[in-house]
Amino acid sequence: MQEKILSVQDLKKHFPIKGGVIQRTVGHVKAVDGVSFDIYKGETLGIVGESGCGKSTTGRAIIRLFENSGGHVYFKGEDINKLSRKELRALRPKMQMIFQDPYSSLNPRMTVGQIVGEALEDHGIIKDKKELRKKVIKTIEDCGLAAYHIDRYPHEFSGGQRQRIGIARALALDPEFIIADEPVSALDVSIQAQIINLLMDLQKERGLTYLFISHDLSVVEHISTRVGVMYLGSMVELSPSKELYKNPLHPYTKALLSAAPVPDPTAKRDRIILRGDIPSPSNPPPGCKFHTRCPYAMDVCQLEVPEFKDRGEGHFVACHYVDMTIEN
Amino acid sequence: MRETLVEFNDVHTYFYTEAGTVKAVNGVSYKINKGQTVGIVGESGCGKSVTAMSLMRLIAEPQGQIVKGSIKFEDKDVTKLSDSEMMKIRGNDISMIFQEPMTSLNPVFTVGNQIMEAIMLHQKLDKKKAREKAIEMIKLVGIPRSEAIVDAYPHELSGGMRQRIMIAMALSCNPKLLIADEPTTALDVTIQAQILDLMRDIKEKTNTSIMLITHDLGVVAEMADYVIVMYAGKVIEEGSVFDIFKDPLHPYTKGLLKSKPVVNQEMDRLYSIPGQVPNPIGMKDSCYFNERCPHAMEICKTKIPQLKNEDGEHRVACFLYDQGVK
Amino acid sequence: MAEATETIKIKKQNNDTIESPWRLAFRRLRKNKLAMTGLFALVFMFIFSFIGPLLSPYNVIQTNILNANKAPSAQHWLGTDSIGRDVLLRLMLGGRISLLVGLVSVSISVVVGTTVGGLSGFYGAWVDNLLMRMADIFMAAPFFPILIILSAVMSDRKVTPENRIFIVMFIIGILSWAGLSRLIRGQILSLREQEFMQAAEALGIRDSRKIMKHLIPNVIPTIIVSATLGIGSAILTESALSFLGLGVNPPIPSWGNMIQAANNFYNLQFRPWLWIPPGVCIFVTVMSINLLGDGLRDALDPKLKR
Amino acid sequence: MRQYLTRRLIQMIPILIGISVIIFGLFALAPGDFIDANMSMGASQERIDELKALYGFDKPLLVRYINWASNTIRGNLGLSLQFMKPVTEVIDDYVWNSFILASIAYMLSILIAVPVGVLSATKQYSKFDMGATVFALMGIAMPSFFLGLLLIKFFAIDLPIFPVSGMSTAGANNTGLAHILDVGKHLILPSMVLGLTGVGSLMRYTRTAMLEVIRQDYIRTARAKGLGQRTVIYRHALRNALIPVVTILGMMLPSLFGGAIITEQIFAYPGIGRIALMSLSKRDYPLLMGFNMMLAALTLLGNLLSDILYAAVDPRVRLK
Amino acid sequence: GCGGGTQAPAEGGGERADLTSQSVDIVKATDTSRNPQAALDRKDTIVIGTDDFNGVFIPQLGQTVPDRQIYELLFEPLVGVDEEGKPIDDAIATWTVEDDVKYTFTIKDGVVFSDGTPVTAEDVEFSYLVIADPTYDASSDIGKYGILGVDAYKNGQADSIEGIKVIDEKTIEFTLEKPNAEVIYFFTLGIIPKAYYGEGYTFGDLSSIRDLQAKPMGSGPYKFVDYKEGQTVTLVANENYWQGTPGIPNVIFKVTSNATQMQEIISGQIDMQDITVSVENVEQLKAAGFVDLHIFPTNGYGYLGMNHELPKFSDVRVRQALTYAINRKDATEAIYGPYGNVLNIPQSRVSWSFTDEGINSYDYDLEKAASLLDEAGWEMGDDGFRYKDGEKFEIFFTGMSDHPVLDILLPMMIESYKELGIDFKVEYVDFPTLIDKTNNYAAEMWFLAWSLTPDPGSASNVYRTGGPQNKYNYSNPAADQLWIDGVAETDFNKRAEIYGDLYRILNEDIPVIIIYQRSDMWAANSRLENFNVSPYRTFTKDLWKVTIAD
Ligand SMILES: Nc1ncnc2c1ncn2[C@@H]1O[C@H](COP(=O)(O)OP(=O)(O)OP(=O)(O)O)[C@@H](O)[C@H]1O
Ligand SMILES: Nc1ncnc2c1ncn2[C@@H]1O[C@H](COP(=O)(O)OP(=O)(O)OP(=O)(O)O)[C@@H](O)[C@H]1O
Ligand SMILES: [Mg+2]
Ligand SMILES: [Mg+2]
Ligand code: NI
Repeated sequence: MQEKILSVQDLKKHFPIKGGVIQRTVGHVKAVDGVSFDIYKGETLGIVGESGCGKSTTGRAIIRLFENSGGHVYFKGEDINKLSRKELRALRPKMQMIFQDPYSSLNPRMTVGQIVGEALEDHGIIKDKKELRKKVIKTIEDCGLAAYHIDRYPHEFSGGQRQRIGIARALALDPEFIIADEPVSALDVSIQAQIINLLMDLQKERGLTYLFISHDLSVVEHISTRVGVMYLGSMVELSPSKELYKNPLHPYTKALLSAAPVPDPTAKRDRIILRGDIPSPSNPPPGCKFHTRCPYAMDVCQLEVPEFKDRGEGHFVACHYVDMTIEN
Repeated sequence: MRETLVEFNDVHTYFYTEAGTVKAVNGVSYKINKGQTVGIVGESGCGKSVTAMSLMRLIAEPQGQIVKGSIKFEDKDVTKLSDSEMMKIRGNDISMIFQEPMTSLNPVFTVGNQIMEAIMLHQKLDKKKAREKAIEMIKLVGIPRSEAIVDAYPHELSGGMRQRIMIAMALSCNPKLLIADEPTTALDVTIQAQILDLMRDIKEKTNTSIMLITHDLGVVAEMADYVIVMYAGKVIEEGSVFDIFKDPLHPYTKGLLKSKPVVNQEMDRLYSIPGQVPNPIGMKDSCYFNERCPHAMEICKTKIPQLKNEDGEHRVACFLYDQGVK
Repeated sequence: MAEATETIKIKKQNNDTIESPWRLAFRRLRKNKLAMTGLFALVFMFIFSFIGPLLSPYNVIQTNILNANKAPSAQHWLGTDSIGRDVLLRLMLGGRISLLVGLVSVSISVVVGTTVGGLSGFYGAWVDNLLMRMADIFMAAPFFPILIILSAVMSDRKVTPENRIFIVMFIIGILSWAGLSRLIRGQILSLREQEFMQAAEALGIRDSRKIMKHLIPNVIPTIIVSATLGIGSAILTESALSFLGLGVNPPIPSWGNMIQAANNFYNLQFRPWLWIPPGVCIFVTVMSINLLGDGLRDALDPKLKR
Repeated sequence: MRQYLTRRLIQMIPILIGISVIIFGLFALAPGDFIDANMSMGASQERIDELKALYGFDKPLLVRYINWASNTIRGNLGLSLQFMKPVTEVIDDYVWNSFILASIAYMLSILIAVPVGVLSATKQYSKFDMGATVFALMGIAMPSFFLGLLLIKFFAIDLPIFPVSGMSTAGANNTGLAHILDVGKHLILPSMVLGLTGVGSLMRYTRTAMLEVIRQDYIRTARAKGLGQRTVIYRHALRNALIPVVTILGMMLPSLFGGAIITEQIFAYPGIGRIALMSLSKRDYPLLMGFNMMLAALTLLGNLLSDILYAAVDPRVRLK
Repeated sequence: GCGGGTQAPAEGGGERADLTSQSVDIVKATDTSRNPQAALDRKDTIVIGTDDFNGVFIPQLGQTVPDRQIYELLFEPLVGVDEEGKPIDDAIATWTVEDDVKYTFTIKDGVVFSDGTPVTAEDVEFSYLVIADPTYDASSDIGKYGILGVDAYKNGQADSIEGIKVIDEKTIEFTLEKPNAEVIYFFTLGIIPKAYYGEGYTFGDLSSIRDLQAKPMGSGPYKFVDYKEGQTVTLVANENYWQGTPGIPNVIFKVTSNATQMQEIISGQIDMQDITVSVENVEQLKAAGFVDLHIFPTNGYGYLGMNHELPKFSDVRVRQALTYAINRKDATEAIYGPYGNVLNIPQSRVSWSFTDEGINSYDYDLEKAASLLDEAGWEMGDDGFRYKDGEKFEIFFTGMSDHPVLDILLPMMIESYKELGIDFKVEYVDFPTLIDKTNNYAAEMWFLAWSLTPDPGSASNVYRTGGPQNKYNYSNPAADQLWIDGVAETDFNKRAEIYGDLYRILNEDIPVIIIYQRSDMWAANSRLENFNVSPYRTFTKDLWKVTIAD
């Protein structure tokens, strides 16, 4: 079996909701509510799911940008949450994150060169200043920016260019594991392709591992070894990529795939429209969280939480309807 | 033919920086008709957002300036309007969904507050009604627990939620023109579909024109009537959505279409246009794409190609289609 | 379509290294005319104060009752004071004290205030609580009694006037950092929640660097305002301290205690040469620091390249 | 939040005790005592010793502190040595006058400083901005006694429309509205002095903070909504620029009650500032202790208030 | 006050009258038509500017000048003081002295408190019992005159003071252990009504009297109306006053500030105030045209103290040299102009005990100073400083901060002492700190001012060996004897001779370097008639005679 680089077990992150003038906690947003998965060395785990279902939160919790509310994250067997600040710092260069919001994650008072080169300098990876500059230029060029961009400030860039700065910042450190939160959403398809190719090349060369969060199903399909589908803070389906796209089991996954737009103005679409109220993460429905919008909802769905079960060949799904259809 | 709502006429918007002048928009001309959805695609950094911002007159001065050209909005040249006249147009006649949802929301006001503000200003509703409307808009863009979310601050929302708040804000006032700068990048496809439906609805109901800036060719294909392709601050091809997708002319457009991965279609490596976007500072007179173009000719290095009518509405700026050159 | 035919300047760049935000700022500062005017004025004030007295034909300790309270004339360009000393000479000598007091005490307060505010805002939790409670104590401790005790101690120790002024600078600095630290902390509390700080954390940037390179440049405008204001008030505070026996002692003048001459209707109305010059000097100093500070702020503000 | 408040308030107790020890210690260490500073120098040595015993100056420091502290806890701050009256009464006699003056002055300075600071920022490097800068810095380079005398000269002597000093016309037994008007007339000059000298710094802080904010993206969004310049600036931008302003306002709380020594001195205004200075030069310890403890408590409260306001002003700030 | 007067950071100025003149110099207004409307509008009221009150308006307890101004108008003593500082019987009693130890006072007829009740001997006794209370903590010192039985009373061994005896309703007798010339001034204490203040008073607890400190009632020409803290004290004429109803119905005391008091007079907001005298101030007040100036020598002098315990100051030649080396004339001129005089003995030149016979005036003379120092063994070194036994002549001067005299005096001293070869270093501390330092003999040289009481004998505390205020460690047995003789003698002419001899010794010995006696000035609106003030007689004594001109 492959080496497990990351193991997430029953990860939870609840944000308190403050209310009133005196800011009392009136409830919790269960942004991530018991997510478990493993990532193996050299693979890409794609995560798709509804907006606000906790993908970014999962990513941040994994690299411990905030303390999680429950569960464990093991990176190469070490419990991330038990590390001291110093140990964590030492680990940082090995696991990097590309942030979803490119602009706000860039310090407005630093040039691209500083942003991208800083960590290299700070971790003492490259000490020579000229070399540092060379490395930074190389990295940003890999990411589709040009050398002349190095002394510019974030606000002087277009949205896509900013996103590439964020990517370059993460890649500069030569990490082993990258959480890429919507890394290509603001890029035009050509550059998107360039970046994806770059990521995949790096993966091949250095055995990089990715957690790839995206809404673009085609991109996810292309890059991922396996894909997880999240819904309202939980993982509802997890499967090898090809399998998932060919044979989606969970009704939410099916709806998702059917909604993907096709770059063909004449194409006919056969979209599954999800009806019903979108439930709130602070007060998720009992039983299967999807039952309020599920076309196949049954009585049992309202009562019991479906088990996240392997349907063979590592195709996991949590759905009573699937349970039933497969058994019959 | 339908009435023209907006007409860009040879717009140049430059940024004066320490390193030199960045010619972000360098002679852009096109029209948006009433009720039409115009998709704008192009290389990242080619000036799409700046063009839109020029129309809104929201370029960060004093570094950024519209140095040349005119932008007609319903007979008025917005480049010449006074600030107060411009104020009346913004938010009311033209509203805009910004590309950066996090930084574009004021961190110290609740999102509800920020939506209500525009409603109260332009629709003259009282606070209570405006709040109801805001909640309704939040619901419309598919955010759950809208009653609670109105009172949430931007930093408490996920990326997609923020983006939808921006959309709700822009849609709340039934503008004549909606500028949507990458409106759905942070949204999952089901919600994207929902938002696109919503935009279509509104467009149909109020005959709104939409200027849709996006990289998602799928979205363009689905939404746009007409497509403008930009490269390095210039329009290099324009045409109806069918023309562009079925019969792309410019080598850049072709490359773009080729780069897109498609679901259930296997390939080892994605195609990407080779080379780099030229440095927008100090560009020479040439076709800016020449260095990356597989069909580059001598003339491409010395002359700037003009947008020419190839057939009907479909126009392209490329010497390959230039009669004289051919 | 008109073509882009204008020639565009491509400025030479430093292409070898990545400059730190500070270096970059200073490079840009040099191009700012107003800031350079400020620098020039400040340098002038220094030359005026430190070299000027050497050129004066007069002497600080020389008094001349017969020539007291004379309006400006060819012999005494700025007139004479109540015991016939040359005002110009006193003004120049006063500058030595006042410039030093202003700059040194403000530097102390800025360094301490920024460090404390930075640490406190950045770490939050108990560090914040501890440091801010410390600041509370500094702010709540009564200013005057401390100074009286200090003056008594210095008097017992027979501290010489020259050393005394250093202690005074130190004291003004130490007693004024608390406000600045609160200001800085307040902003950092908000800054550190921003996403770029999370990004820095994800990169594993060292804390000291996060504070110095990420946070401080973002609060520099506040520091600058506080420093400009601080210099003016330190110069005036020095004279208030002489009231408690802590300021400079005769025959050494300072701008602050020269301007005290205006604390009297007669001088205010009829002997403007006694108080206008020190007033103008304080103003010029504060103004030049302000111009320099504004320039530095602009230099650090990437959105404001002019 | 409630927890935070309770915790902070509880934390104030040891800090106040600490400060009281510091203040007491400082006063005990300060050379000279009330007898030295005030008594007739011709008094015999026996009489001086007798007096020091009567005032308790001969007791050990710790005993004196414990006496003082136990009385203070019971709300008894002791007898002012110079006024021969309970300290609380003396403070009560004067502090409200100071409060009225300071609150008018601060109102004035906020009303001037904030809008001018905002305008300066929106029109950075314009003539207006330059003028405001020069004005602000002149205020900093100008001692308040100077401004006070200048105003008295113009408005009380040359153009006698305002009284020179005091808080009400001597001997005029006005009541009701007439009294308020009379007091108002007396307050104009001192509050101008106090207000104007404070304007400069508040204005500069406002300006800088605004300069930061007005170039943010969300300001662009506000503009895109079609909001007027005023709304954009005063609602969207100012609110984000408030953190430093709030800090300064919090720091102003103690000075609201602390009296403005120089201004009160020049205008012979019956405020606590001059009394405090007087009690310092006369070494009236009980009064000084009481006064300084009051200020210390107010300082802590002011800082607590601004900490709470941070969270109100900027929701991203979390109180922990 | 008593003793050598109060040590104070003295300011102000005076008229350089010729030394023999004791008169008050009055500069009359020149153009009364310029009297501002604000003043003219106050037809039956005058406003007097003053410093901050402490609100203790009882003669026994009050300690500051503003409070005293009030209680002097509300209460009257047994004995008055004339312009020369001699006791006179223009107060509420007449008296006889037996054997120099027994003083019998008879209260004049018709003297009543403002509530109409007559002033009796019991009230007088009560007024003195209060200050003999063991918890009495204000400035009077009943212990120092040798009144019989004071200690016994204080200790609680006696119910009354043996030496204070009520003879009948109007007569009271004070008996001393031995003659004491100073005691007559002890009877200038105001008399308070026992019926009013004695209610609730018990031995050892003054709180009931304290409670009434801001609601005073006495026999003076004015009655108390109200006190606004920090602002005003309002008084109204006492129609029961035994010398007749005062000329001005209402008197208001208003707190003013040093910086602006002159502007208040000029703008007519106050009618009178004592104002620091200086050439500039006089000039401005004269220019106003409607202000009368009363300028007279201050009861006090400014001096430089030295610690004689230090070897350098123990040599009288050095002290003399240091005196010669100060240009006191120019300094005084620069500080006070014509309103200050160089003084050579510790007595006001208007006092009956003043003399200038055989007094050395120590005129500025650096050469003489240098030769005196040479004589004393302080040799000039190569570096321009003097040395003796290898020790450099250094003086560490402790000044009181923010003092206008020092601003001028010190630079001049620095200059001439430098020339003399003395390294003169200066530091400032605040007033109480300075007092503390001198009390602990921790200062080398310093500047202070003494204010004087009418009786010259009280200065013995300052200059006799071991005197409580002798912070200089000055000692001269011959002088000590003269101090004793001076107080034991009650005849003014004989006393004047004794003090003359004493002053000559002090003039020779230079225990302290006396610099100047300045002047005081009262500025009064010219509409006030019969205004009268002199060095020993405060304006309150005769205020009841003042009227407002139309
Ligand atoms: N304030 C600025 N100063 C300097 N250059 C700028 C500034 N703003 C934008 N630019 C430059 O202008 C060009 C066009 O930017 P624009 O934001 O319009 O691109 P875009 O087409 O919207 O790209 P994207 O799809 O990535 O958002 C870019 O090269 C960018 O670097
Ligand atoms: N700081 C916070 N405070 C309170 N709630 C938060 C906070 N951050 C995130 N949330 C909530 O947590 C949920 C999950 O957010 P998250 O950002 O993980 O979503 P996401 O899956 O990344 O969505 P998207 O695709 O739109 O980015 C959302 O409901 C959001 O409102
Ligand atoms: Mg996200
Ligand atoms: Mg863009
Ligand atoms: Ni053109």
